[in-house]
This record gives sequence, structure tokens and C-alpha cells, in this order.
Amino acid sequence: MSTKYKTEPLKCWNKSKEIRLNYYKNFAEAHEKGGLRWAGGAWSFDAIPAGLGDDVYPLTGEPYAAAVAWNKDFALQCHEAVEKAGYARDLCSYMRNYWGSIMLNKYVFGGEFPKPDFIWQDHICCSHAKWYQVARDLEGKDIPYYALDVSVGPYEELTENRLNYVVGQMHDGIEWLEKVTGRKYDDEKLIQAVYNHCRSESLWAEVCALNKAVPAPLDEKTMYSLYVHGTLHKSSRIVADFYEELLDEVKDRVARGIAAVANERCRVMSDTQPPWAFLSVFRYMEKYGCVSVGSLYTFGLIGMWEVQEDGTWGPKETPQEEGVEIKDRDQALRVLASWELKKPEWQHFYSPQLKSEMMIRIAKEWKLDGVMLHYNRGCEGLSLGIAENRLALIEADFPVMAFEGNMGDEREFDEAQTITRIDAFMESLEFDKLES
Amino acid sequence: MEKEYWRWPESKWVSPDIDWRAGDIISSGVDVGSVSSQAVVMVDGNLFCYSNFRTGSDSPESARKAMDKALEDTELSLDKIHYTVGTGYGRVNVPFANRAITEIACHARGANYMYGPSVRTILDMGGQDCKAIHCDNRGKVTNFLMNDKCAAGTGRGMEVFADLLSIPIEDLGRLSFEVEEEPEPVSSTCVIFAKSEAVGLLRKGWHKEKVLAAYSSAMAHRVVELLERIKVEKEFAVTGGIAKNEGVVKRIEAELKIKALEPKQDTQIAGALGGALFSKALVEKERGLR
Amino acid sequence: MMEKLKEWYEKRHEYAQEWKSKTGGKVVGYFCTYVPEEILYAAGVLPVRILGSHEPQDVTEPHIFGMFCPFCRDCLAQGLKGKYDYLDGIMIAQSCLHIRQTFTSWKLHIPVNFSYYLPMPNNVQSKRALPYLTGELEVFKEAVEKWTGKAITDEDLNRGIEIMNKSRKLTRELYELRKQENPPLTGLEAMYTVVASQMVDKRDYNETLQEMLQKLPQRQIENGSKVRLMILGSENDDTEFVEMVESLGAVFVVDDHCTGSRYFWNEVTLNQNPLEAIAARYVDRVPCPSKDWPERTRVNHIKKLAQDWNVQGAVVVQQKFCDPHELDIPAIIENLKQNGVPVQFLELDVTVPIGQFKTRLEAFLEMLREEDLF
Amino acid sequence: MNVVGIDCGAKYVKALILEEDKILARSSVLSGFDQKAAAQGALEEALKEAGIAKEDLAFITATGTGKEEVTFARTTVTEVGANARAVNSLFPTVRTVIDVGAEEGRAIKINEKGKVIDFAINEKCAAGAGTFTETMARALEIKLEEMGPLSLKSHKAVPMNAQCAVFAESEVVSLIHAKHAKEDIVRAVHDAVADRIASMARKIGIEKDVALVGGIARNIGFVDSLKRDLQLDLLIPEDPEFSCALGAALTALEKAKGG
Repeated sequence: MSTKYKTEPLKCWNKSKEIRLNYYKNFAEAHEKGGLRWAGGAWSFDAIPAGLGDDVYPLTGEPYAAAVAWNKDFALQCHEAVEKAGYARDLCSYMRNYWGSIMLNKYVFGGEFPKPDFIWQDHICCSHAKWYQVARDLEGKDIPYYALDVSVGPYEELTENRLNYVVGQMHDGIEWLEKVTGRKYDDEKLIQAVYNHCRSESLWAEVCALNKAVPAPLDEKTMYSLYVHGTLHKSSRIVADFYEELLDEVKDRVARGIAAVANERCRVMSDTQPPWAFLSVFRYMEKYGCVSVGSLYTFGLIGMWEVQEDGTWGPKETPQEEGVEIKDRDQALRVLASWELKKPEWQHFYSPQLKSEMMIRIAKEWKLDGVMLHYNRGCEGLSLGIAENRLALIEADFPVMAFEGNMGDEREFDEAQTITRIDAFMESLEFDKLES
Repeated sequence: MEKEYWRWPESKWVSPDIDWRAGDIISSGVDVGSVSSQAVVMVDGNLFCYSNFRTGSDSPESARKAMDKALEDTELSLDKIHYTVGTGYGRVNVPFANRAITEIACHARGANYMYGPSVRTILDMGGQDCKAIHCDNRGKVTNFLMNDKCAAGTGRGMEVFADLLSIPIEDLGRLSFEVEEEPEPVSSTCVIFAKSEAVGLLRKGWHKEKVLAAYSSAMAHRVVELLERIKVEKEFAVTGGIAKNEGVVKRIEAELKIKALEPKQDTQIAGALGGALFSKALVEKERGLR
Repeated sequence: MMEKLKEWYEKRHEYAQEWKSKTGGKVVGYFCTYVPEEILYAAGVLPVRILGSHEPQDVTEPHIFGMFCPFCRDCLAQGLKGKYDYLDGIMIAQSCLHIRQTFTSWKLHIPVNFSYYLPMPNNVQSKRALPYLTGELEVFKEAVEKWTGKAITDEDLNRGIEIMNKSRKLTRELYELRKQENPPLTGLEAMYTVVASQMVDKRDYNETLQEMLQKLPQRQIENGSKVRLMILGSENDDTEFVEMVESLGAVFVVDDHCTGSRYFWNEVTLNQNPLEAIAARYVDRVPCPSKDWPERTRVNHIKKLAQDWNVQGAVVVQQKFCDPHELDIPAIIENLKQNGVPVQFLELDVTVPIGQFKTRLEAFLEMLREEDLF
Repeated sequence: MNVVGIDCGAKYVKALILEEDKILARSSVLSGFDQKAAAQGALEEALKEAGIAKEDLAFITATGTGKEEVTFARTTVTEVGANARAVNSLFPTVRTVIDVGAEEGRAIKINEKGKVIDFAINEKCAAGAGTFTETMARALEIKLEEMGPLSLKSHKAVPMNAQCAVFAESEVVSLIHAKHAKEDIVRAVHDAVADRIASMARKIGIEKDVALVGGIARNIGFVDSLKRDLQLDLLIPEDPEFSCALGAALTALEKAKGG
């Protein structure tokens, strides 16, 4: 078939893969290196345990569980093990993939499931703190567990009292870390980690902003494999540097007009985590010359944004770019907390409007023809208010296709019916299948 | 009118060597389920006669019918029965019953009689629900689980498939093994959608036996999930209509790696039988015999 | 004898409307029992809890995705159907995400002139929670003052505390009576009582309850022979369900529900700073599972209730999709069983298919009883 | 010019032949286990009825869940698109189309040109589809076609809680035990399906006029329940079950004319 644009594989693709696999390997082998393992959520302030030393390796639950979802058979074993133990089938499917791995004592990257030395969690949705409470029930009460609460309302209403609540828990957390690990805490390492954290998130936003270009240099399917680093270890130098490298390559793609989808003619975005075992639906959309250029999820879960002079969305300036020099622990924690509480894919916990506004902005600035909303039965947090988002998008004249599924439990995704929906959606947008 | 393949054979039985007139306590149990109804009459605790018929939309009617059929050619009449326990879905609608007891208690008691006091775990696969029951050596329930949210793994599901494949329901089990190798189970747990999934497979050119195997193993797997939540303690027995479907039972045994006890009587009468045994106990109480 | 409470339960809307015309005061509907009613009473505002109707409904599909609990959808349906049009304001105190959506969608689609989101801390086990909540209550108080145009003094706050504490004390006394071998009231009546207390002016409630507490000891009622049960789990004000269970020869003697004991169990301990005293009460109260971490404090609380009220069995109800409870129930069930309390677990939808559950509960009761059959 | 639209559905395959905008013939055959053959059969029947040969057909368009099986079709169109087109040609004032098939319910919002603005398809659940009423008819031991007239006799609403078709069956049984009149139960069944359909339709926002298509539109009892729920009148084509086939035929006509 005649192609409209040139395409090229990403040069940094293999490096990305390698970093990811090393991450999981390092966690498993931490003890052999005399290091420590900690487990927690992707939202955890991973810059804080960084103050314990460079040999402290995290395992964040969501990306791990997504990796399990890729392995349909193992995922199913996990779900059944969890259901047998009496846990409800409608719970967060990431959580169930994670517990299942513990119950079956199987690490999806090979070997037995590595037991963490301590749990460092945050509480963003009803499930987050409870997730590791159950994990501890399963792995043994002896695992020290600290969780901090960030539920202080939307960023636009952030007050000193609210920030103090979060920062206070961080201070307590550091004392706790010293107590349970017996290690001396190094504020300098914390400060560097905070810088890296902000750098990673700002850089990722800049990469996503480049996808405003037509043709889009990246499609969402590819972005999933790149943004994941931010959910693994955003405060590490490796991730920040990788995003620097990625940014240069994507800039170059835009300059040379390299496309992700050769016949791009229809641009959409999705929402919430995709049904990981069925990313093939994105390939199917390409038959219509349709590309998903991202979503608030891929842009805003780790990307940090702010409105630029010209009124459009762009990367948020890092503290360093703003000329802020972090001098001590308290300042570091304050910078970290207020930075993280601005996270776009979080504001909707307080009002669907905040999310609708951001989605409509993306739809406009990224030049979209329509929106595909994944009503994700696997994640209550990111599906929160999704029905209201749908109404708001339609109100703003963006056609919406809603489809139900589950990011981590394939039993709740109906591929055939989703394909039918895509056909009807494309038909309604007046796109035919491209002859192939 | 096309043949109704889902219709399972109704039955009745009378003991050739028991004379009810010589009996001291004549007790009975009537089980009016959502799909089938049974009546069992015992003479001094020995099985005298029973019947097994399809439940109509009027349960008092179905109860009466089951009892009449059971008593047919016995010269025994209802008024001579000392005590009747009603059980099953329509237990409160058994007009001539002295007391209603749930099918869970009755199945446990009935299985205890049918399979002996060593039974600890009973799987009852009825018309529209599926129960896993633990009991003690007297057949008293100690714990139970019931799937009342989804009809997958129930007799109703099998009827739907008998119709769909135009295979008499009693042949489903045997035919489900006539495949070179066990196919992937159908993915849908909902009876209605398992059906449309099966239609899809048939359209893909699968032969009936293969589709049947795929459904039977899905059903078995579903049931095993229920059993494992309560944990299977030996001895293990299966009652209810599906117990007659080797296609499901053998697959359950394979997945559990436990052999189920061989039934001595019609597995569908377990509930009514338990009712009749309770009736006897209650009469003895009345007479101050215990 | 308990008719008044049943009437209040059934005629909740009529009561609130009468209250408004009688007093000319404002009524605020609230979504979660973490709302500090003390401050609303201090401001002369009537707080009423918004609950569902248990009728099948088909109006929330466009607003709340079907994977969220039926209770939060049922509540929103009441608003969309106009049942609460008399409300002057709505508010929520942060707890689970499900009910939060009811609040945000309500705010979007049903006009009210006051709406407030109180970011009640989830980490109530942290020493940071108390100062934080105290600060938030200060902000909330100011918002109410701005709305009503009336300053709220410490005396007002202490009055609010007194009203709330009294209703808590009295309801505790009522629950104490249920410890008796022959409890003078049924679980259904207890449910009517507590839920009614969430819907009417506590002063009316306190008066009525005081009279009841006088009469109850002499009440002739046969509960002694019945199986003593406890009920716990997700939000549950399903009187039809409770009535069905008790019709099978059981009596509920205690519960752990936010429509039951969890609502009134703890009192405010007065100190010089009323707002801090109130904050302390909500931080230290028997928690909703969404706030019960890192340690699970409810497990032992529930075990103790089961022992003190001498229950023979527990009915654990789980609202479908109610994640916070789904995350505690396995641990609670295990603990109850270890302590010799048999458990019957049920997954509820707001509209209960009674028929399906009846058999299970009958069988459960037979399991606890029915020795006469052997 | 003659064209044909083939609707290859879960239960039936339907063919509809147009001569320009005039309907020449309709046919309907059971899908069975071989949809290809069924589609052939439907086409031949329709051709026979129309008294024309396959060669006389300028264009063939297929729709329905089995549209890919109709190998002799030149193009395909989804049920959503087909229904939009068909209803727009029959009732230009319609802005909302509700289509209830055997295993799926759909709600479609269209503009004055018949363009699809928005649509919703009910998630896998028989409770919002035709199969549900059929299953219930069996539980009640009455014929499907009796359900409609019977439920009109009812003046009492009996709430049905069970959403699962199979459990609704046992609930129907317990309603019978509870001595509810058959007509009231039948109405309850129709109300339950209507409830599901209305709930789905509200997702896209119901705009007047509203049309109901699909076989179930022949069930006056269901129509009554849905009207009551939506509190508005429904436009129903003469042959509601042929709506999809008609839409496909209209698509074919447009294609034939180089549209």
C-alpha cells in the first residue's frame, strides 16, 4: 500500500528495554549486592528511600502487575489464586496480579517472588494502602510497612496546612526508614534524587508535547514502553538521562517528518491504562490510518505540565531551571511534595471537570478527531469520573467511543466487540479501511 | 414441535422387597427444585419408593405430581405417611408438608445416607445453582458455599447445550469425550454467552463433541473454583442432576485429583431423601423415641 | 413503640421539609459519616445523610461507570430524580472514591447554593492527622459562617458537641440493652433507630430515644429463643433484608456498619479547643476500612463486639464493587472463624434478590441450630 | 438499478432487494451453523421473490455480526451505520435510534442527514437483549408471541431484581410461587429489559424523535414498557427486523451510484 509518511524504528528502543529489565533484575538480586529491596506503588515518593544509599532497589507494583498482564496464562493463575483466597474479583487487577505472584511465589521475570525488606507506599486511591496491607498479610507481618497519605485535595486549592500534612508524613517516614534499615540517612542523596525526579517528569512532558506534530512521531503503543520508566524509578539518574536522550531522538524525528503510523490521517487519544494483553487493537486502528497520539494517562501520570506563555501546554520548569537551589531536607521534601501534587493524572480524584478541561485541551492542541475512552474495570482510580469526562468531551464537540475492558484481567475484555465498536466509530468519523 | 433435547428422562422406582404395611414409621421428603422435583418415601428408614420429574411453573402442583408418581402402584396413600419434609426452591409451597428444610441441609443428610458417614464434602449441582457443602459424620452441615450469582456450572446450562447441539441431554457426557485432544475451555462463564460462543465455534467448523468438551471443561473448572474456596475434604461426593454427566464429573475429578464416590441411588433424589430421613427423626421425636 | 423511628426512616423527606418550614433553617445533605455534624449543629444547620432507595434505577448510567458500587449510584439517582430538591447544600468528608463521585456528579448536575468537600485525612494512624484535620475544620467553619452569615462561637461549637454526644450516649445505651439474653428490640428496630438518627434533628431524636429507653426494659418481646447474630460490612440500610433474616428465627444483636454502631460509637472529649476536640473524635473513631491502615484496627474491634454481645454467628455483607470493605473482609472473616464465630458471607447489590439469599440464610441458621434433626 | 443488503445476524440472515428506493423483496433464513450458506440462501430467496437474477444486482453490501461471512458482498457496513441510514430514510425526523437484537442492544444518535453523532452498545449481558425475553417465555411456559398481549393486561409493576437472564429465570419462578399474576410477571420481564435499554440510551442522551428497530419491536408489551420508561412515543417501522438489511441496501445503492 502506498504510504504517506516515512517511518523508522526508535534508535533508543533496545536501551529502553535493557534499562527496564535491569530494574527488575536489580530488585531480585539486591541482596547478593548487599543492598536492600523495597516495594511500593508507582506513585510512591521514590526519591526519599534514595537517601538510604545507591544500593536500595524498588519494585513498584503497577508496572510489575502490567508485566504480569502481558502473560495471559500467568495472570489468570494469579486471579484464580486470589479469588480462591476469598478476595473479590472486581478489585484492582494490578493488585490481584501482584498478590497472585506472592501466593504462587513466582516472579514474572523468573524465579521466586523476591520478598521486600520494607514497604514504602502512598495512598492515592481506596486500594493503594490496602494493597500492601494485604501483601504484608501474605508475605509475613514482619515486613516493616510505611504508607503516606496525599489526599489533600486538588493542586489549585493547595494550602500550607495541606502541604504540611504531606511533608510531615515524609519527615516521619525518613525517621522510620532510618529505624527499620539501621542506615544513616543522606540528605545530599535525597536532594539529588529530587532534582532527578523533577527532571524526568519535565522531560517526559516535553517528549509528549512533540506529539502535537503531524504526523505524530510516536504512537501511544510505543509511548507505553517509554513512559514506564517514570513509573519504575523516576528519581534515578538513569531514567532522567534516558529521557534526555529520547527527547533528542524525537525532536529529530519531528524535524525529518518521521511518522509512527505511515498513513496517519485520523488522530485520537485514549484514556486510562489499556487492556495490556490486547494492544493489538491499536494495530487494528492503523487499518483506518488512525493513530492514538497518547492520553492524559500517558502524558500526565508522570509528565509534569504547565501553561506556557503562548497559552498552550508544555513541560513544567524544573526547580533548577527556576533557579531554586535546594539546601536542606525540609526544603527538598517541600519541593518534592508540591511538585508531585500538581500531577495532572490525579487532579480528577477531586473533580471530573479538572480532568475534562485537560482532556479537551489535549484534544485541541494535539489536533484530535476523536477520543477513545477505556472504561477500565481494572482501575477504579483512573476510571473515576470517566462517564462525566465523556459527557464533557461530547459537549466540546469531540466524538467519543467508549469501550469497557480491564487493564489486567483479560476475562473482562471482549476483543471482538471492541473491534466492532472501532469499525462503527471510524464509520461515524467517515473513515474507510485503507486498501491493503 | 421440534424435539426437546434438553428434556432429561423422568423416572420413578419402587422397592420390590419392602411392604409398607409392615412399616412402623413412614416418612417422606419432597424436593421442589427450580428445574426438577422429587418425592422420596421411606419405611423405617429404608428407601421404599421415589419419583423424579420436571418442575412446572406451579410448584404445589409439581410437589403433588411428584408424590402421586412415587406412590403410583404402591397402594400407599398420602394420608398414611406420618411426616413429610418439603425442601428445594419451592419448599414452602409443598401443600402437604409438615415442615420445610433447606436443600443444603437435606442434600448433606441425603448424601450421608447414599454414600455413607465418611462423606465430608458434597458438591450439589442442581438446576440453577451449585453448592459445595461440608458435613460431619451424621450428615449435619458444618459449612457451605453457594454460587447464586452466576448460573454457569448448573443443569440449566447443560439443557441449553443439549438444545443447541440437538443431542439428548443424557448423551452429552459420553460424547464430550469423543475428541482427539481436550480443546481450550470456552471463555464465557455466562450460560447465555457460552452459548453464543459455542455457536461461533460451530460456525468455525468445530464438531459438536469438541464444542461439548470445551463447554464441559469450562463448567468443571468453574465448579472447581467454588470447591477450592471451601476446600475439598475426603470423602467427596457429587449429587444433583449434573452428577449424572460424566463429562463434567470426570473433568472435575481430574482437576481436583480426587475421585468422587460412586452413587448407589439416583443422585437427583439426594435432597428429597434427606428430607425423608429428617421426617423419620422428627416422628421419633414426637413419639419420644429420642 | 418504635413506630416513630420507622416513620422517620420512611418519611425522611417529609420530615426535612417540615423542619425547614418550621424553623426556617437550612438543610445540608451529607454523604459520609466523617462529616463533623457538630459544626453544622453549631451553625443551626440540619445535617441529613443522603442514602439510596433500594429501587432499581436507570438514570445514573451516563454519570457513574457501572463498576462503582451500587450504593453510590443509588444515592445519585435520588438526587437526579429530584427527591432531595429541598436541600440548601451538600457536603462530603473524604472517604472512599465511590461515594466521592456521587458528590462530584451531584454538584455538576443538581444545583445547590452550598457545597463543600472536606479533605478528611485517610492516614488517621499518623500523628499528623490531628493538627491537619483541626486546620481543615477551621477552614470549614469559616466557609459555613460565610454561607450562613452568622459567626460560630466556641459556645455554639460546644452546644453542637453536646447535641451529638448526647445522641451517641443514648444510642450506646440502646445497644447495651441488646446484650440481654432476651433483647428488648429487634435488629430491624435498631436499624430504623440509627438510620433515623442520621436523618432527623438530633434534639427530636434524643427526646424520643430517651422515652424509648424508659419503656424498653418492661417490653414483652420474644427474642430469647432466637439465634443471636451480628451483621457487618459495607453500607447497609436495607431493612427489607434485615427483616427477612429475622423472620427466619434470628435476631441481630449488634453490627459494624456506618449506618449502625460505627456512626455513634465514639464521643467527643471536650477540651479548650472545641475544633481540635471534634477533630480528635473523627481521627480516633472506629474507622471506615478506607482509613484503616497500615494496621487493621477494626478486626479486633469486631471480634470484641462479637464476644461482648455474645453472638452465635455473623452475617458479613459486601456491597458489590465496594473496594475498601472487599479489602478487609477476608481478614475479618478469618479472625471471626478463629474465634469460633461462624460466618455467612453475602455479596449485596442495593436491590437484594431476597429469594436467593433466603435459602442461604435459612441453611446458615439450620447449621447453627436444628440439632433436633439429628 | 437493483441492489441488495444482507444482514447476517446471530439468529437470522436477512436479505432485502431495492430497486432504487423501492423495496422489491425481503427474505429471512435461520443463520444455523453455516452463515455462508445461510447468506447464499437468503439472497437466492430474495432474488426469487423479486423475480430477478444475481447478475441484475448492481451492488451487494453486508452488515451484521457475521458480515465477513458474506463473501459475495462488495462492501460491509456496521449495524450502527446501517440502522442510522435505514431509519433516516424511513423517518427523517428521528435523532435517536434504539436497536434491540437477539444478543445486543444499541442506541444511536444521528443528525438530519442520518450521520452517526454518537452511539452506545450494551456490554455483554443478555439482560439488555431479545434473548432475555425468550428465556423468560420458556420459564413462564408461554409462547414468545403471547408475551406482548399478555403483559398489556397487567396494571401492576412487580420489581425484578435479578439482572442475569438465567437468574431472572429463577426469580420468575419465585414470582410465580409468590402467586403473582402471569401478566404482571411478563410485564416485569419487559420492564427489566426496557430498564436496561433505557439506561444505555440515556448514556448518549435521548433526543426526539426516537425510533425502535429490531425484532423485539414487534413485542407490543416491550414497546409499552420502553415507552413508559422513556416517557415518549416510539416510531417503529413496518418491518423492524429488516432495518439493518435496508440500511445495508441503501449503502449499496449509494456505492453503486459511485457515492
